[in-house]
This record gives sequence, structure tokens and C-alpha cells, in this order.
Amino acid sequence: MKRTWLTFLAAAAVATSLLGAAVAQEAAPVVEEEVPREDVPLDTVAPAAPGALTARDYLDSNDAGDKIELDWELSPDDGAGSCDVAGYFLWRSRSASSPGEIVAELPSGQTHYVDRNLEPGAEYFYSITAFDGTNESAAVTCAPVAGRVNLFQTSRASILALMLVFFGLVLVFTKLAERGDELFVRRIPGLNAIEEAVGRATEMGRPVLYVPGIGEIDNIMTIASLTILSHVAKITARYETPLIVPTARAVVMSAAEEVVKQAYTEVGQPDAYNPDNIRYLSDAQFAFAGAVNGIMLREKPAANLYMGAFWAESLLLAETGFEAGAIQVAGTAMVSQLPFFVTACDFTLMGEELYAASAYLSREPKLLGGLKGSDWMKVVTIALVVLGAVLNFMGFETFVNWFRTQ
Amino acid sequence: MNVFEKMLAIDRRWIFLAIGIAVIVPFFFPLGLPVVVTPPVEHLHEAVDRIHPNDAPLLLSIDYAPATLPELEPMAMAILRHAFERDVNVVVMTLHPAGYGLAESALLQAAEEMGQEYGTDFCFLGFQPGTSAVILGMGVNIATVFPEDAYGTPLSEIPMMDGVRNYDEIPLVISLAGWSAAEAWIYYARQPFGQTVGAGVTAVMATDFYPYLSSNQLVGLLGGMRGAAEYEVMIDRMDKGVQGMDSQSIIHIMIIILIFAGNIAYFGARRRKKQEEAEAA
Amino acid sequence: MRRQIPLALCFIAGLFMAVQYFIPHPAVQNTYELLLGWLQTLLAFAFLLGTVSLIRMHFHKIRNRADDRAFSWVTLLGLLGMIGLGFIHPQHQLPGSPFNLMFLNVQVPIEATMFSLLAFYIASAAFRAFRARTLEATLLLIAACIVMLGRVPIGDLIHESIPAATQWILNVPNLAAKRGVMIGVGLGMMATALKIMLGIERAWMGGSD
Amino acid sequence: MGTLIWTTIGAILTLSVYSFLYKDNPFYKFAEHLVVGVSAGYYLVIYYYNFIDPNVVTPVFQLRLGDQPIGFGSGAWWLALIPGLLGLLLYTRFFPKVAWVARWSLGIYVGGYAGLGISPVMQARVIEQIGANALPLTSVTNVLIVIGLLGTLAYFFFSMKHRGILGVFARTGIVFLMVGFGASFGYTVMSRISLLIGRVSFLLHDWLHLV
Repeated sequence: MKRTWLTFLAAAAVATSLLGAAVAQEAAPVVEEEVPREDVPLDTVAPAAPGALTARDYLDSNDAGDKIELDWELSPDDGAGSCDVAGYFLWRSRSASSPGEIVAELPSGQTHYVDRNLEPGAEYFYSITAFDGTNESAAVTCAPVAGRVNLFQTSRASILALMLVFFGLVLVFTKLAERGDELFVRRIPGLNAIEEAVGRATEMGRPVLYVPGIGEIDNIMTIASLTILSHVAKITARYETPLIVPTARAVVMSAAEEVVKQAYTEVGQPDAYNPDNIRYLSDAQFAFAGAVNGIMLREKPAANLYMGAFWAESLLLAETGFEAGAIQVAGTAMVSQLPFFVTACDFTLMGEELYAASAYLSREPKLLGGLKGSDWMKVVTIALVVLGAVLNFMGFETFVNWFRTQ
Repeated sequence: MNVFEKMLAIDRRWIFLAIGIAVIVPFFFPLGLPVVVTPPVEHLHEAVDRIHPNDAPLLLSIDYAPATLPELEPMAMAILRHAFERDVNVVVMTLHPAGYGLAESALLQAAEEMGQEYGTDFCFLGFQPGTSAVILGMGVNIATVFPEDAYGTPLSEIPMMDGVRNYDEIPLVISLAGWSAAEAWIYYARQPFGQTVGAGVTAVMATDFYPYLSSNQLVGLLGGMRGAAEYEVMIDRMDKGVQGMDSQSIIHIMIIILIFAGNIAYFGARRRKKQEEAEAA
Repeated sequence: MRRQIPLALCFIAGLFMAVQYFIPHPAVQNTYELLLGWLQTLLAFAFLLGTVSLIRMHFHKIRNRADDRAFSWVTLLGLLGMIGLGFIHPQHQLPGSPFNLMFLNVQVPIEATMFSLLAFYIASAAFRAFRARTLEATLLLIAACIVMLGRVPIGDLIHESIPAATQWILNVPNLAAKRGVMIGVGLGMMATALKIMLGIERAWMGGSD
Repeated sequence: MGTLIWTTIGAILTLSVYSFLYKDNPFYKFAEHLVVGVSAGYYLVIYYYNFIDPNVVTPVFQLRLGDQPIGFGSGAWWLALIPGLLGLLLYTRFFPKVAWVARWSLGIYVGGYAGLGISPVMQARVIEQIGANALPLTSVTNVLIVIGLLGTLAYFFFSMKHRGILGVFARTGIVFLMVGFGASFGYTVMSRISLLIGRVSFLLHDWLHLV
């Protein structure tokens, strides 16, 4: 209690001294208004009006035309003259006849403002006045202005350009592949490991666990994982080894059901498909991880395959799987989780290898085309990086700035 | 089985037990290992120090969720204590739907400790959904985004908010977050409005934030529990951050010893095996 | 009908969403917001789908008198209890409401504790898997040890250059590798997205007709 | 009193999960099954109030009653029926004969998100990284970063054998990758231990008031 009082007193003391200093130094009009002193007559002289006001479309060629940028010159009384400008009122109207409403109250010394959330393309009339706390100056107006509604955001041109180059490459190689050109793809280590792991599980008469990550179906890693799942399901169907697929997303579960059912049908084992083994567990990250840990210890799969998007649960799964004595193969493009899979699993498909694996396994020429396109895009990227370094060294900034997007 | 093989075959539950003990013991017997303060923390401390007492407020956005509470709450406590000790006014808000209760409890605890008065020294705005829209909107007018505080009082009736319209009247924003909220403050308050922004993030995220420091988009940065510990050292009030550092130091050293032990055992056992094979042949 | 319509819808939705990024025109942006709302709503409906299969799975277990059916009851009661509290209590998100209390005192502690198991697992993984078998593995191990030391106060005490070394590892080799993976992964993602839109990659449809 | 009961529940559940470190047991199984149920219920309520209610239920009912539109600016109430219908189509998978209809919704969903991702991925993961990496080669550090990036990219070349110059770069790449992985592992340790400290603090301080 005592402390509260002391603090309060100290605060009051500091506040008073600051207040005093402020009044003495600047004769801040706002303070004057709040504490009128009787010996000073009220200010009745309005400050001089601000100088020329200009308004133009903000980000001329980049936005929806709903922002307008305003600049003005300071009032002669702002920081000079009678030195009593407290700030400016910015007025906006849809017609020339009325000043409209105040859209912003700006502090003295400021000469720039961006008015947002306007109706795109509509014409606005702006005016500005200076005020000293009691009086307002005459208004300064400017020509009416309208935001321009743009059809293309030029600051994103580099994105579009590289995108078109990349998609062009992918499509060209896809066409080549369709025509029957042989496309070489290097063998990805770790892919053999998947087959070995499934083989081991069969020998031991124990199930295979396939976790397609906790990403949604719209996550590209999940899609790649489903392609790999189809391959794994065909092997387990042939060996008649149970395949357990726990999922964290309902849509992924339905897609996984379709994929596995189809794979079993294709190898002529439709009856071996057990819908109870494709399970939805929980959307909550650690509830899911906990439940998968339970499966590992209770149903004792001999091979654990983790393919897809994983977050912090990666190590929880991989360490429990190790403790349960399973062979583990992981694959993810989540950079932050790769270290844990690399250390805790027997094999890991790193980063892009996950996508490459899905294309490799499907053996579909069209999918391989995408891989080849990505490779050539990497060549383009390398060239750009080297070029950037060289040009930067030589002092050309424009090139680098082209890559700074909004 | 020789000693190396025994080491390799050790039940990992012994490791778990050792980790458990290493975490619990410093709670009862603190080691008090010295914590060296690094520049990013020092800069944030200075930025809070520059705010005038009982004037324009510090805006503290407590954006963490329960999962990252242990790393980020000590930061919130240290910053709040520092501000309150200097009688700096503080406005607290949250951008995380689960952050409401966490932000409120940290604020009220610090305020009670330091004898601060609601409304005149600090206030709590609560939660608003729509991260980027909230931050952008506050740059224009805080009262349009938060017309009233968390308890239904209009902002105009809160004494300390008098004259506080938007970022122009806020000398510093600090965001404490375990997700992209801290970056959102950089993108939507620092870039368009030139607002001074500081951040406190988890240790995992901290490395991604160093570029913002070097480009001056952040005035200072607290990274993980270590950042909180350093701030506690700066304000000379040790709490959970410094406490945690003891456990952290012990376990980090322990893991390094484990790595070495694992390697010695592995290579020892392998050599032994090779010798045996050579003898057998 | 069965394949063509979904593929066409997929293409149209994908094309629009990709192109809107470059067109700030309000007509396009408003449509974009509308469509985004639809996608989010679809997500919510899909979530319900998961809940239905969760209930079905545990219902089966109980009906088939599985050994651990008692635990299926636990799941079902937890689920129904939470839904009940959420819909009966109108202000379910406010602090102090039963729904919120259940979240904070049941879900949060269990999830947070599961998360914290990682502290134990990280130690056991370090012990059994960090082996200096090859040059690459040795580098991984050394980098990990230096960074670990550089993050705690005791590192400063051992040698003053450790924090600087840590920062260098994070800012130079780590940055280069992360960037490389990021670019590679980014290209893979875009290629896959394009293939999905064009109907080349159709794993999401399952296989048959 | 109420607080004590709730804290005790949280503490018992915390200890139940930790018991898993010793071995799988009924306490862990209880916590595991409970959190699966509770979290499903939690998300269901949250998703309903955040997405289905504002995007479907409220606009349809309110606009029919002639109130102000909420959620959709364009105003036609039937527009809000579309996401609802698409959502319901997902449930056709419970009826094998019409199960394929669910693909219509799925097509929009998968396609929409695939398209949505393309441009931001190009921007954040490719273009900005190239821009950030266009460093003047005036210091050892910058040279190393450029070499590391080129090496890592070379490692992810799939359509050529890793021989010759490509092989050299790929080998360099894997060296950088491993150092990067080691660093990530090392700096994650602190966060994970913080979580454990948090739980221990909850048990010792908030629950038992020992420290």
C-alpha cells in the first residue's frame, strides 16, 4: 500500500516536472487549452494556411486503386513564424462544393499522408487546414484525384516471369516424355530401403505403419506421400502384410482409403484390403503423435514409414519407433524437421527427394517430365545467383532490386 | 559383453531419468551460473529505457499460445516489470485467440507486484482476430480496431489512452510470439508506418530473426529462454529465465557428454569386435 | 462425368487462385476473398467428416467388444462432452467458461506434456544416433555440439569464442544449406501444384474411375 | 477451490503422459484417448463458429430475414449456400454408389489450394532467396554462402548422374547440408528443454507450491 503511494507520488512528481518543462520549452497549445492560465489572453489569431497540397494515386501501377497519397507544404507558422501550429486537419469529400469530413488529424511537422480504404476509381476532393488548438486556418484545396484500378501488379512481374519460364520447362519436358523420350532419373537412396523394410516386416509377420504426415490434402508433401503410399500398398498387398495408415486429417484419410483400396485391387488382392487400418486419429498435433506412439507399441509394426509434412512430432514418432525396434524410413521437405529424421531413422528422403521419389516410383513419364523441368529450373537459379553475385560486385543494383518483390 | 557393449546396450530410461533430475534439481538448488548479456537484448532494454514515464505508452503484444508459454512468459514478466518500475505506461493486447488468458494473467501479476493502477498506468485491450488487418488498422486509429478495452470500457474513458490515437503516439511495440505474429508486426507496423518494433521469439525461431536486426527492422530481440534470462539480468531481477538457464546449461552439457560417450562406446565396441574377428580367423 | 468434372473444377479453381495474385483489381480480389471463404468452409466440413469416422471407429470397437473398448468410451465421452459444452454455453470462448476450462486443463496439459517428451527424446537420439562414422556424420555432430554450447551461458564460460562460432555456423553454412533446400523444395512444390492443376498428378482422387 | 481441482486434473494428466517414458501403461492410454476425444470436440466447435457459422449459416438465415449481410459483401444469400452444398457433397462418400460426387468438392479444394500456393512459393522460396543470395563476392563468408547454395542445389539434381563437376558440387552440398542439420538440431534443444522446464514448473510451483 505504502509502495503504491510512493510510486504514485514519484510518478506525479516526474509528470509535473515534465509538464513544466514541456510548457516552458514549446508552449504546447494542447496543454494550454487544458490548463488555461488567466494572465494569458486567449489566442484568437488563426495560423497561416499550409502551402500547396498535392494528391495522387498511391503505388501508381500496383494496387486496387483504393489508396491516395497526399503531400503538402508546412504552414509558415509551423516551426517558424508565430510557431503555434498544433497540427493539420485533412478533409475529404466526394464533391467540390462541400469540404466533407475530417479523415485524419496530423501532427505538426508532417507533410505526407496515405489515405486508405477508399472506393476504387472514385474521384475525391481533398483539402487541408492548419490549427493551433483554438483556431483553424483557411483551407487549401487541390485538384480532384482518383485511384487507378490496376489489372496487373508490376512489382510482382519477376514472380510471373520466372513462373512462366519454369512452367514452360515443365510442360516441354512432359511433352517430350509423353512422346517417349527416355528420361534418366538417378536412383534415390532410401527408396530401396522402403522395399527392404516392407520385406523385413513380412518375414517377421508384423504390420507396416505408413504415416502420411500431418499436412492437409492441399499440402504438396501430402500429395507426394499419397503417390508413395500407392507404391507401398502394392508391395504389402503382394506380400499380404497388413498396412496401417494413421492420418491427422479427414480428407487425407479418405484419399488414403481410395489409394490403398485401388492398389490392392490392381495387384489382385481386393479382399486383403482392411478399411479399419486406414484411421483418422486427431487433428491436434500431439494428440495425433501420442496416438501413433500407442499404435507403435501395441500393434508392433516392424517397418515405420514417415512420408509427408511433419512438424515437431517427427522426433516423438521416430524415437518411439526406434524403441519399438522397427526399421524406419522417413521423407519430408520440412527443412526444420530433417535433422531429426536424419539422426533417428535408418534412411531419409531429404527435401526434394520426396517429390522425386513419388515421380520415380510412379514411373509415369508425365511425372518424370516435372522432375526434369525442376532440374533445368535449378540451372536457371544457379545462373541467376552467379549473375547476381557478379553484377552486385560490379555495382549494378537494378538486377538485385528486381528480385525484391512486394 | 565388455564395458563398451554394456554402454551401448544401456536402457534409455536411465538417460530419461538423468534428464528429469537435471531439470528438477536447479529448482531447489540454483547454481546461479552467470548470464552474459548480448547486444540484441541490450538494445531492446535500451529502447524500453528511452520511453518517457507516464507518457506515451509501450504497446506489448502478448501473442503466445500455451505451447510456447514456458519460453515466452518470462520475457513478458521481465519487460512488464522493467516498464512498471520506470512508471512507463503499458498497453497490452493479443493477436492469438488462445493468448487472452495468458496475456491477462501476466499483466495483472506484474501490475500487482509493482503497484500499478488499471486505467492510469496500464490497460488490457484483449484479442482481435485477423492479424494483419488488426496491425494495419491500429496504424490509422487504435479505437477503430479496439473500440473498448477487454472489460468493455470505451478507450476514450481510459485516462492513459487520452491522446493516444495511433502508432504516432506509441514509441515502441514489442511482440512476444511463437508464430508469425512477430513478423506480421514488422511487415504491417514497421514497414508502412515506420513504427519501432522489438520482438521476443522462441529459440527455434530466433535465428530466422537475426536478418531483421541487421536491417534495423527490429530494434531488439529476445531469443528463447536465454533472451528472457539476459533481460532479467539487465533489470537485476532474476526469475524463471535465469532459473531455467541452470537446467539448460546442465542438460546441454549432458547431451554433449552423451554424444561423446555414445561414440566412445560405439568405436570401442567396434574395435573389440574386429579384434575378435581377426582372432577367430 | 466421374473424372472430368472434378479435374475441370480443380483446374479452374487452381488457375484463378494462381492468377489473382497478380491482379489487384477489386472485382478479382473480391471474388478471391469469396472463394477463400468457401475453401475454409470446406475445410470445416471436412473436419466434421473426420469426427464422424472417429466416432464410427470407436463405436465399432465397443460393439465388437474389443479388449481396450473402455478407452474408446473415454474418447467418445471426451468428444461428446466438449461438443456439448461448446454449443450449450453460448460464450464458450470466454475465460472461465466450462469449455475453456476443459481446453486449458485437459487438452493443453496433455498436449504440452507430449510436446515436452521431446526433451528426453532429443537426448536419447543424440546418444544412440550421433556417430562419427563418416565425414558428413562427424560434421553434423561437431556442428550440433558447438551450437548447443553457444546457446547456454556455460558456453561463454568455457571459451569466449563459442557464441561467435555458433553465430557463424548458423549464418553461413546453415543459411546456405537451408536456402538450397528451400529453393529445391519450392520448385518441387510448384511443379507438383502445376501437375495437380493439369490433372497429371491425381493421387487425391484415389485410383479407380 | 475450483482452481485447485482443475490444476490437480492437469497435474494428474501431466504425470500420466510422463509415465509413458517408463513404459506404455493404462494411465498413458487414458490420457491419449481422452485428448483425442477432447481435441476433436474442441476443433469441431471452433471450426463451426469460425467458418461454417459466418460463411454459411449466418448469411443464409440473416439475409433471408432481410438483415445486413455478414461475411459476404456481394449480398446474394444463395451464394452462401454454395460452400454449404460443396461441404455436404463430401459426405457422399458414406454412400458407395454416389461416393464419386465427393470428388467435385475435393477438386475445388485441392485445385484451389494448389493454385493459391504457387505464386507465394515462387516469391518466398525462390525469388527472394535468389535476391538475398546475390551477394558481392568480396568476403570469404559471402563466397562460402554462394558455394554452399550452389552445392546444395547440385545435390538435388535428379536427372543426371553425380559425376565430374556435378559430383564435386553435390559432395560439397552434402557437407553443407550436414552442418546445417547439426546446427538445427543443436539450436532446437533449448526450446525443447524450455518446454520440459515449463511442465516441471507447473507441477512444482503451480500445483504443489514447493518452489
